Amino acid sequence: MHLDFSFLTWDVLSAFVAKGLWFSIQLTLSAMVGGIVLGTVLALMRLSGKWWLEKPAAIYVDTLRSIPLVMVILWFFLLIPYLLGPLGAEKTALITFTLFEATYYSEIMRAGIQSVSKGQVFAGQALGMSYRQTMTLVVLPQAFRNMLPVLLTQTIVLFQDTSLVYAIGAYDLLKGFEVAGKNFNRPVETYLVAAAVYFVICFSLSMLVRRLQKKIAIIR
Amino acid sequence: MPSWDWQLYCTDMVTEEAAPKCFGAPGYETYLDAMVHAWGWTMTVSILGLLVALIVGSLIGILRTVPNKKVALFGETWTEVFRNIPLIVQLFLWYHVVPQIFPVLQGVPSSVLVVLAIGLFTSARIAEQVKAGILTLPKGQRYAGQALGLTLPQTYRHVLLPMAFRIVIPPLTSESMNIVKNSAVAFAVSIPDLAQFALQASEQSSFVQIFLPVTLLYFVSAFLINRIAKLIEAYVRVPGILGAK
Amino acid sequence: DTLKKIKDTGSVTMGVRESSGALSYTLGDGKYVGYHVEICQRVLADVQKQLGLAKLDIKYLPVTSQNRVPLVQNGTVDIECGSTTNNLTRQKDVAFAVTTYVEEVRIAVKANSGITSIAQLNGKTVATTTGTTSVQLLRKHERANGVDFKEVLGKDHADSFLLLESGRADAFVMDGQILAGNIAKSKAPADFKIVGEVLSVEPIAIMIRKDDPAFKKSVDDSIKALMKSGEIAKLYDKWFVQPIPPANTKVGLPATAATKDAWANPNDKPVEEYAKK
Amino acid sequence: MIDIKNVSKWYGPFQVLTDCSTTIKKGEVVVVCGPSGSGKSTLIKTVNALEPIQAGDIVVDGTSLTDPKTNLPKLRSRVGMVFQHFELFPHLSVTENLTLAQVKVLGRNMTDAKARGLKMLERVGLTAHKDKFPGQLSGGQQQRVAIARALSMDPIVMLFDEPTSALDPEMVGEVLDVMVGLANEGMTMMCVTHEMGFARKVSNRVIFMDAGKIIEDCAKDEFFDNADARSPRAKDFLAKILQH
Amino acid sequence: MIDIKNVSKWYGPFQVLTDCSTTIKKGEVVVVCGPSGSGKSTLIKTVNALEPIQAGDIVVDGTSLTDPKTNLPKLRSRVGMVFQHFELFPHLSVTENLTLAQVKVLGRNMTDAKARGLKMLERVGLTAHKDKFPGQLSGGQQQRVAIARALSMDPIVMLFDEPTSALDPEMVGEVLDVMVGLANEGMTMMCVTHEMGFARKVSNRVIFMDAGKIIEDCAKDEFFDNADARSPRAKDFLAKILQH
Ligand SMILES: Nc1ncnc2c1ncn2[C@@H]1O[C@H](COP(=O)(O)OP(=O)(O)OP(=O)(O)O)[C@@H](O)[C@H]1O
Ligand SMILES: Nc1ncnc2c1ncn2[C@@H]1O[C@H](COP(=O)(O)OP(=O)(O)OP(=O)(O)O)[C@@H](O)[C@H]1O
Ligand SMILES: [Mg+2]
Ligand SMILES: [Mg+2]
Repeated sequence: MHLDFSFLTWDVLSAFVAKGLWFSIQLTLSAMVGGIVLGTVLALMRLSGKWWLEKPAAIYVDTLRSIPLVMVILWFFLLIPYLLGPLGAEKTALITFTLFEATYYSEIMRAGIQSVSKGQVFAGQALGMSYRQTMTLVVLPQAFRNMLPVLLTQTIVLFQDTSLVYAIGAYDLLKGFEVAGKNFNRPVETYLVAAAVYFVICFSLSMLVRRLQKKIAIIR
Repeated sequence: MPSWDWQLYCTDMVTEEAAPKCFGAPGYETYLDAMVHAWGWTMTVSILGLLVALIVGSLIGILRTVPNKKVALFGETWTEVFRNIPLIVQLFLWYHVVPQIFPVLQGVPSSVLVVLAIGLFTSARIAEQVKAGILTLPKGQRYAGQALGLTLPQTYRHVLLPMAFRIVIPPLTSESMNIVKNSAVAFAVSIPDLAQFALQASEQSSFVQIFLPVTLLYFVSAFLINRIAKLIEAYVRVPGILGAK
Repeated sequence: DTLKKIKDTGSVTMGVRESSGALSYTLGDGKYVGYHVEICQRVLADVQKQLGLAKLDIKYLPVTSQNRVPLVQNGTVDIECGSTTNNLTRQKDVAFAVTTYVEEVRIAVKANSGITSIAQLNGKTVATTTGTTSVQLLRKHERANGVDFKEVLGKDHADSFLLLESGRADAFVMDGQILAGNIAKSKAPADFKIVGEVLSVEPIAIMIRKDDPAFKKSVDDSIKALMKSGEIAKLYDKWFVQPIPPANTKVGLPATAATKDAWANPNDKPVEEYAKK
Repeated sequence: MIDIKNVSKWYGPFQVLTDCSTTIKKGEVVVVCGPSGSGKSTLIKTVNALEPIQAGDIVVDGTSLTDPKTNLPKLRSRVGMVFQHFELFPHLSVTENLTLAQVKVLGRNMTDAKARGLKMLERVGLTAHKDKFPGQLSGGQQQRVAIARALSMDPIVMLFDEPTSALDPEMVGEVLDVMVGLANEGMTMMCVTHEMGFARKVSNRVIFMDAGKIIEDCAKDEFFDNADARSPRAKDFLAKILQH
Repeated sequence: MIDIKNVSKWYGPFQVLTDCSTTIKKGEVVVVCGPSGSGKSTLIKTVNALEPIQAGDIVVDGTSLTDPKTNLPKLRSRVGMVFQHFELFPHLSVTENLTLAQVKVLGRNMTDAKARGLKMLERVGLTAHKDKFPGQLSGGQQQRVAIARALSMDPIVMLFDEPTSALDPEMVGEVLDVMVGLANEGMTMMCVTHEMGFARKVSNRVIFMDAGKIIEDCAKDEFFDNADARSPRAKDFLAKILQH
């Protein structure tokens, strides 16, 4: 097959792809931060031992996790305007990803909290700390640290998942390549370049995770 | 929101006429027919993909723990390549690019390519879990096997893998559920699965009326896999450990 | 009430497509152009004049086949300027302005394939795009005429065309302007041709919210004025006959008789009524 | 000082503690021993209200643990506890481990907390390690930091749950030395341990538990030197543990 | 029987074993002791070729471990090994644990393997538990099964790596009893342990290691009773370990 990459000039890349890349990064970062915060709350709810906190959190997490992300995106895109008024694809994507990724982060944080031994909780309480203090000063910092590599790995998945916002027409990295490819009718070439770009970004991140893992293994 | 029209599911998708039977009327393809048919495709792609993923993923995961640097490096590379490119991009490469490079693949039906793409993409994640499972076993287990004179393959077969697989059932369960969900990208290479049905049918009729049952079907399928995995988990539970928690 | 909303907020949201051929597409960087986009811009200028607004802020929101109807319904998009077929199902949820373009669904094939009509597609693989009316059309045709072909559905038009280009499909059934646009942009336009009978005629129109007669009247009046003055023919020529950005290719699709007829007798009839005659 | 009155506790249907009663007076050192699973750890945890009890009552320094009005965190801050696996906070440096609860629970300011913490660290002979992290210390050192951490809170009583059983044999000595020092200074102590040498040297009383019940509760000399008066279960246990 | 000749081993840049040499004759019981991290476990693992060595050689029953032609699995099957954490296979029942290697490695048929395994199980007094899983046994019981598993292979020598240090104090005795029995029957044994009572009772020789080197290698009586002739490091260690 004849491949022709010549059309992919800097001008084309900055016109079509830069905006998508920026949005993908923005989406990834804000969904990560929001997702971890909300996920931690959900995890704490599920571990609270109170059914009226556990059940809603469990239902929320289990439901969203059983539906393809594309479907979730489409549903939110349809429903959010009824709740919050028209927001546009980008903002909808931000909200959807935060709410959706929170379910994954919550499972990670839950495992993280459980990875902290019961003895640590006892030690905190034995020093006179309240439940809140034990959680915020003793358990959560350790849970977060232990799970840092897993949280980051999930973030790599999240970054790849941003490619699904095509379903609501938000303009992400993949979309940038696709649109460029379509307007120049070079889809094969642009997909190849897109694959390479995704690989470079995600691979660098996963190298970072590896180094973190080694570092944490030493501290522990 | 528009009112609910039950009749829709008994309507022929092509002619928009009511069919004599909602399901399986000859000469008609009602929305219900099409949806069930699409569900079949989703499940077929998912289960075959899962098989590929489990076999390849386990193999790669094992290779990554073997005390041979070259073999382990091969496993690492495999994992990194397949997990760092979005599935939809990989799918496209399998469908449009790979057959150009290897013309033998040109005649391969797209469903096979999809199964391969989803299977190999997921194999990287499963390899990751299997590796982690093997590594969480105390190092002493490997030593104990070898100290009894078992060869390395025997040690894996009889000592390490039985426990490692039990340990990784929960993460493998969620990967298996993921595969059902991820199969929703298969429509992009013209597999008539649930996602394609949803997109086409909702174009011809009402969004909510199509997406609600489709979402439910995805939910049920994932849940089904979850239950099966739970059964397996209970079946292989070892008295005295695991499951005790 | 859209007019009031536009007046109150001083802004309007235009639904556009990323790549609907020359009707509506993007140049990247948030710029959207095309035949329908330009018509909408003219219409909105008129609306601005009518409302006496000093400034009207037009927001462009790219939509897809899947979400365009819900988005117009729920108020996210005020006016959709893409490539939407006016049909009865959609009329239950939204309204359409007068038809600005009449699409003919045709068949694109490789020039050397020897295929010249739909009858020759028996036993062949036919591509079309998921979530379009062409899928239904094709199936209808298959059932009515007893032809038997394998259908493959691309994720979008570019994918479908790629199916044809790479030989995975023998034909691509789609709206004529999309076929023409894709052929024009391809590496070897001469390798493809559009053949055979017109499978269906579809009125393509600008989509607006249902039950908002005042807004519909403004939009319709504005478009009718373009038709009367002959301005619309110039716009058509600019996008479908002359070279267009970004690659300066020509779609090369002069206005059909059906399109000209729609300009001469402005109407918002759905596709079902076209099918009758 | 500590009054354990007819305490019973269940885990679901399983009864871990059956009607346990004993009293520990100020300045007393009481050693608790017994076979694995007999409920020693559970008993000592209930004294701190780390495990709730279903029957009976425990009164620490005049405050009843079962009284719903009791401020448990406040009470716990006055009871020092040392665990089998040290339970230092691995994400904090030694100094931070020593000061955290002083600042957050007792409300001391940082300067005072540091001064107090370092004084206790000196007491266990680890001043040089004040900026290290727990993971960088040996087991014996970690346990000594854990004792210093408990002491920084100025406890009125110290509870120990098998403080040496997770240690390498060489490190047992250094921790026991610290404990002997504490006992000699008059600290009230309740200590689960199998170190009979320690029990012999410093304890006033020995409590022997089996299957959730307190079977023996007698003066040290009586326990060790009058073996014939002991219950068969205790005799058996002592024989096993002193054999090698 | 076992000839360790100038063995050195590195983990990356870190030297774990430095020029270790000793010989263990048939029927001898040798105890290896020394501070934590001194390389005891590593040394005993190299005897089984579980850890490769970078310099020197080890000859077991006439077979050199460094010879590339040596069939390591075969050799290992003749050397029994018992670990600190038992390392029973948790997914197999006790009987399956005992028979697996007999069948897969020695090629015995199932009936013979079972007979042999159960005989060894009887020897350690656990016949009643033959159908349980390891997780259902106490630590002492698990370690005894581990010994039975090693014995089922009819080893010519047994290696022990701190077989009692992960056990509750009461269970130490039952495992040591089995080991004493083995020693008395004339089994060749190399045993890393801190149980000086055991060393005194049954060993022929004591090896003391520090920082990867063999510092003392002398007869038992010499080691324990002639303390003045010992190196300062060994004296210090003995003092710590015997103190309480
Ligand atoms: N959370 C729990 N749920 C159910 N049973 C428990 C729980 N914690 C402890 N037990 C049971 O309660 C009994 C007493 O446990 P405890 O830890 O107090 O024993 P112990 O005397 O300290 O033993 P060891 O010497 O092994 O530390 C044991 O049989 C144990 O299995
Ligand atoms: N896989 C490894 N990589 C790097 N260093 C190691 C590894 N295994 C052991 N070591 C180091 O080698 C040294 C000797 O370890 P070894 O386990 O043989 O000591 P030991 O005498 O058995 O100690 P212990 O009494 O704690 O079991 C230690 O300093 C240890 O940290
Ligand atoms: Mg205990
Ligand atoms: Mg060791």
